[in-house]
Amino acid sequence: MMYTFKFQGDTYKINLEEEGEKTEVEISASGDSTKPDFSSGKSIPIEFQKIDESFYSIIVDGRSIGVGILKKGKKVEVFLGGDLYEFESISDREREKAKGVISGVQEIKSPMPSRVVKILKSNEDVVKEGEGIIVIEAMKMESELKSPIEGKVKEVKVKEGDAVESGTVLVMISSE
Amino acid sequence: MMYTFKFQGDTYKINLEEEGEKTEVEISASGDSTKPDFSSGKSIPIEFQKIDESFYSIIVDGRSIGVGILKKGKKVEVFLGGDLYEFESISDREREKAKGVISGVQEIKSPMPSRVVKILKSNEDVVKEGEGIIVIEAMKMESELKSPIEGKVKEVKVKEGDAVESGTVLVMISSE
Amino acid sequence: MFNKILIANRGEIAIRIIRACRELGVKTVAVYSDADRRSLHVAMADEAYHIGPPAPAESYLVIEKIIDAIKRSGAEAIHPGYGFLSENYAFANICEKEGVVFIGPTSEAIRLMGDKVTARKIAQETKVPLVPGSEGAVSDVEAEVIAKRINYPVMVKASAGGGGKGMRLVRKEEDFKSSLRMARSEARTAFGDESVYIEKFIERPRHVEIQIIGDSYGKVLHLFERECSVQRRHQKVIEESPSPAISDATRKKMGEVAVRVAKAVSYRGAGTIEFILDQNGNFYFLEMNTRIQVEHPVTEMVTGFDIVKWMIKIASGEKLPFSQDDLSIKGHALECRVYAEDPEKNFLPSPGKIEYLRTPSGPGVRDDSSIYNGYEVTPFYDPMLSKLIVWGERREEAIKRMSAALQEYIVLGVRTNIGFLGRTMENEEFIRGEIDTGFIERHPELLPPSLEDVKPALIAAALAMRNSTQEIDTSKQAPLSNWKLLGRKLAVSRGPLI
Amino acid sequence: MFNKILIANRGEIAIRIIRACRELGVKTVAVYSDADRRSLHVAMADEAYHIGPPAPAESYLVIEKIIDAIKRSGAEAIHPGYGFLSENYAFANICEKEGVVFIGPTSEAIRLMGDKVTARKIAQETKVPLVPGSEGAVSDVEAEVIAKRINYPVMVKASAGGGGKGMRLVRKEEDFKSSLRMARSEARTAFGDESVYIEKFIERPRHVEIQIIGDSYGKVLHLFERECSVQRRHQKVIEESPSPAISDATRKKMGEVAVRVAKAVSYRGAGTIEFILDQNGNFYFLEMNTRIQVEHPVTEMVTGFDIVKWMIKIASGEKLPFSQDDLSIKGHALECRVYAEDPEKNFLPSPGKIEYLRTPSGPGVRDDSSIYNGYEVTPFYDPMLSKLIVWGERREEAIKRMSAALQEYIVLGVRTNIGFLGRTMENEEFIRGEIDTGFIERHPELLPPSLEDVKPALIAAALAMRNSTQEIDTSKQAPLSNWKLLGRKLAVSRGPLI
Repeated sequence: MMYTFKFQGDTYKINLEEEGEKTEVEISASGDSTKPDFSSGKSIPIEFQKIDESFYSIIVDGRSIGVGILKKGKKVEVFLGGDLYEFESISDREREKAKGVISGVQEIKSPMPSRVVKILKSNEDVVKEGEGIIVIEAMKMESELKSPIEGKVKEVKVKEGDAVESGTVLVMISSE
Repeated sequence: MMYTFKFQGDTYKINLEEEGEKTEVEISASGDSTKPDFSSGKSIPIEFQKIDESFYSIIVDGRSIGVGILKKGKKVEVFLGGDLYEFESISDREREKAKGVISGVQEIKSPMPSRVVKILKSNEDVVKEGEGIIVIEAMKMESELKSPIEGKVKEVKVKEGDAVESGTVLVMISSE
Repeated sequence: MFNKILIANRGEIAIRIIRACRELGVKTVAVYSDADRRSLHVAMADEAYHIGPPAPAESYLVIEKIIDAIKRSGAEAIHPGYGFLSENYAFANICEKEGVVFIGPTSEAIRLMGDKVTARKIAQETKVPLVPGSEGAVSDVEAEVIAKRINYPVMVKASAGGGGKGMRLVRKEEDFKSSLRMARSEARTAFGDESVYIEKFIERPRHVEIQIIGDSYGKVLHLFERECSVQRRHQKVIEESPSPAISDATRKKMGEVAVRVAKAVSYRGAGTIEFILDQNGNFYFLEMNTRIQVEHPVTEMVTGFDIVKWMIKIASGEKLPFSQDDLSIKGHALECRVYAEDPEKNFLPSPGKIEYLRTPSGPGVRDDSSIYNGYEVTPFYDPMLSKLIVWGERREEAIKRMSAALQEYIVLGVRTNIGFLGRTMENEEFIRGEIDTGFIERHPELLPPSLEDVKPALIAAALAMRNSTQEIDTSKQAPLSNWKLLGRKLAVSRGPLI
Repeated sequence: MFNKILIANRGEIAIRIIRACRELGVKTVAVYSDADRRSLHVAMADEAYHIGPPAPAESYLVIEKIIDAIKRSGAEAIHPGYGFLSENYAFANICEKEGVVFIGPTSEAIRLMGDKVTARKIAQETKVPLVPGSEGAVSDVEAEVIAKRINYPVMVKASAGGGGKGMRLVRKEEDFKSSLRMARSEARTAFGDESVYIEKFIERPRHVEIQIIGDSYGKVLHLFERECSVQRRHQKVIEESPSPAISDATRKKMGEVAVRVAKAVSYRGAGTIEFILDQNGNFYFLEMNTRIQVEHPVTEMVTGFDIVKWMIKIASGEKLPFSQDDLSIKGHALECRVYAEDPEKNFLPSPGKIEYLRTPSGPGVRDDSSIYNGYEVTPFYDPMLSKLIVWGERREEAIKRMSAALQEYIVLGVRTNIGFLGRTMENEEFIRGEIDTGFIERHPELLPPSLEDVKPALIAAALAMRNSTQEIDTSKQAPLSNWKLLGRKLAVSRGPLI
């Protein structure tokens, strides 16, 4: 079966097929024995074993990988070699939709529970992409949230001093 | 509520009651500050908090206990101070039964929201104590509910495929 | 020894103190805010008292609440840990008046060293080197004389300054006059005050500090140095002992100087004298921290001296039975602070729930932490998750051990700097010990993950998607049983990375 | 250094070796039986090969399967760990012939020291003290002469003996003749052979061993001693270094003697010479273990010498750069072996699934283990769950630290000896260092839990029952959310224990 993931703006496809089926293969044993080389073309068996709650052992033709995996709905967090990779699984239908251009109204949401320190723009202000819109504070640190698009401030939904939850919509920007 | 446990051949009773009710009390603050003294007679508040999967924090009038607890059916394993205590919980009914007083009509209720998978007995079937009566499914797991007494099936109140709430009476058994 | 100690702190340091108390046979009292009911320090202590809402200003910083908990519990002494009330001399003073032993220096010593100006004066009086410069604001003429005396490069800094405004780096004498003029002009505009002072500019400064410990009988010893140069936004990230930058002679001199400062305020307990070290091995007094430091474990690992236990013993009246010559450094220790933060997003804190945790273990590895599977990293407190400390026979061995230990770490649910720390352990400059406070800024390439692991991670993600589908299909499966892909074949289409 | 090493073992020692290899930059190859697919050593290694069914005789002990895995993986060397093939000279010999480096001594050294009679002969030739006695079977007259020479008490033992039959302890000369007669008579009945030999009886013997390490260039050093007297059924349970029983002079002499034995067989790698120590400080050669010991970490903790890493370095041809004088003991280390067993049921193994695990941490604490939440303790292998090791400045400190660390341990699902170990740390005789191989038998009171914790445990059980009822009632509750009993009251009826 084909799986499609988004990661840092790029789209990756990966095909897992059952033994016996004819497969297009791109994993092989290679010189470096730590990590499988995923670029050449030999068909190889994979073993995937859950060890505990979120720790998995993958054995690819003798090569062993211990990896942390957390699946939350369409998101898959993979922890490997000290880094957390956040993949977003995309169904076929979503990929179709993604081809349409982004427009309309964009929301600036609070990325974590925080407090609104300063609102830099008011309703109807024209803003550029990447321009600072609002400053929030969490864990004793301030962060400026920026506009994802060029457009106009449609609505500021909070005021300075407000305590907001993760995901709260703070400001809406209209692309027009 | 009164809880009864068997431990190494002895029977222990412990009463947990809600605030405001008059309680027979036997826990008190005492000289030793590590462990509450459970023998004298003062009413004190208890706080019980799950920390992770099986680690709990109990605060008894300021005194703190960190304890590992695992409940498997009627068995409760408690790990405290390096030792594992295996308690067996005895329900009121079992104690009643031990005294030989249960009779009349018994109801088999759904212990949680679930789906009726299979009904194993029909009206008027003679059943033994512990005999399977009905199979339900919840959380991807099937459970067989058994007759608590010897008797006859009086009424099956559901049919296969029914979705039932927690506490729904499924079958009535008469001890006749 | 005390019967019972209250710990006016939370997180890993509260647990560190609980462990020390358990070894000393002392009962512990924890305090906790609403956000900390499920914190480990509460479950590990012998007693626990609730002290209010999550915000520190309403709980851990409220002196009356701490004093109240001390009275309710009957604790004889209080350990403040670091942060919160640890350097609050008013609190230490109240403890003294209430007859509760404050595990740390006298309130007077905290007050003296807590004020930067007083601390500098004490340093000066005890002949401790300070960063060369003018004493306060200077005239144009004085400025140039001083700049010449202390030698270029120098900094011209606005007396009323901050945020880099009214600040000028001057590398050569011929540029001085114009730079001075510009600095004054900027200062006037920004602060309405054109006064400036002159300070020697330290190129690639290193942060090196001396751990000291004093008893109540006038003995003060030092436990050698820690190098804490790897910082981000003035926040230490990697610490080590010994410093790879100083000679035995400098080590000895720094230690002596630090002891002198501490003796000047009759210092009792554990404290740290922080220095700036320049590239020529000159060091200058920065400030004194009158409490246990976050990075104390590296000193414990190389000296075998249990600082937290000795703080408690000293507070209970014990004498330090050692002399300076009894103390020595064996091997090398490193500490990495693991933070819930996103190195790729300018180290933005990443609060949230720790959905899964695996911590490193093994020879020479110590993990001081307070987190667990399911722990909620709240926005209320410092986002430090753990201090990973290793010991090795030599620095290179310690670095390799740290690298191996970081490989064992797994944290899901929040972002961490573990990958960044791991890459730092493999950085050639770091390995050669060429570090200073600008190290992280100079190495942005260490922040994002190397992309060579994206593909195996992707395969893991696909397997997980497939696994979860399977789990739904096979509903009879026991919750923890596993499925096998043994014998199955896998293919990846060419992604954009090849 | 090697590129790749195969580890022909499982469990904690396989993980210990993987960690050493990671620090050395060497790739690791794991092997696993069907029962070990989910074991940590498999996930932590760089490669992993399946070698058969769970039974060791069909997997870990099958030489051809190990050799096959070496060939498939291209590993250049093999580390045997302890147990399994580690002291199998035939295996070491095959490795030598196949051109695979066996990380350990030569097959010849294993063969010589593996045979008890040969080992004794070598010890005798190198003037290493042996337990005094006759050389083999003796006549009645010889027996009495020897008994008198080696001094009473003595043991009369059936040459064909075993299981205590035909064995007599003789404390006084006047009892010798009759005891000898009875022993012969018993031996005749039991084994059809009345020959007996005479051996000095060691009262309250202690088990003390010397760790040695040799390189391929003839240098052999010792890393001082470990005391391993606390045993049950000849299985070590608690080990420490240094021994609380020996003087510096004895330590030196034991070390020299051990090096002499090792040099006699041109010993390479890590090995251990085991001695019996009597109550007067006399020691006698017992046997040599030609491999890494389970209890090696206590030596690593006090010497700072990484034995496993050095085994690998030596096998790859490195020279030991130290001299004996460079080595010293700092502080004191203790190891407790945590077993899945039931001390109350004669230490019966307790296989099963580990339903929950919390492991100790903190300064001076090392936990070498291979278990995790959900790990299945199978009946196929040793029921050791972990080795908990602590270091302290002095023995008393190490004991208190161990005690505190054991308090942090939580294991649900299988029975363990953790409570027993904790009580031992509080036992007066143990604290005074008055231990010998009969310690556990002499202290049955340490086996069952003290009943003072039954009541709090009972309350916890009741709260858990109540909690689970609540969880069913409140079906809307999120899976990990918690309920509070805050403000509720509790009462316990008088149980039979008050």
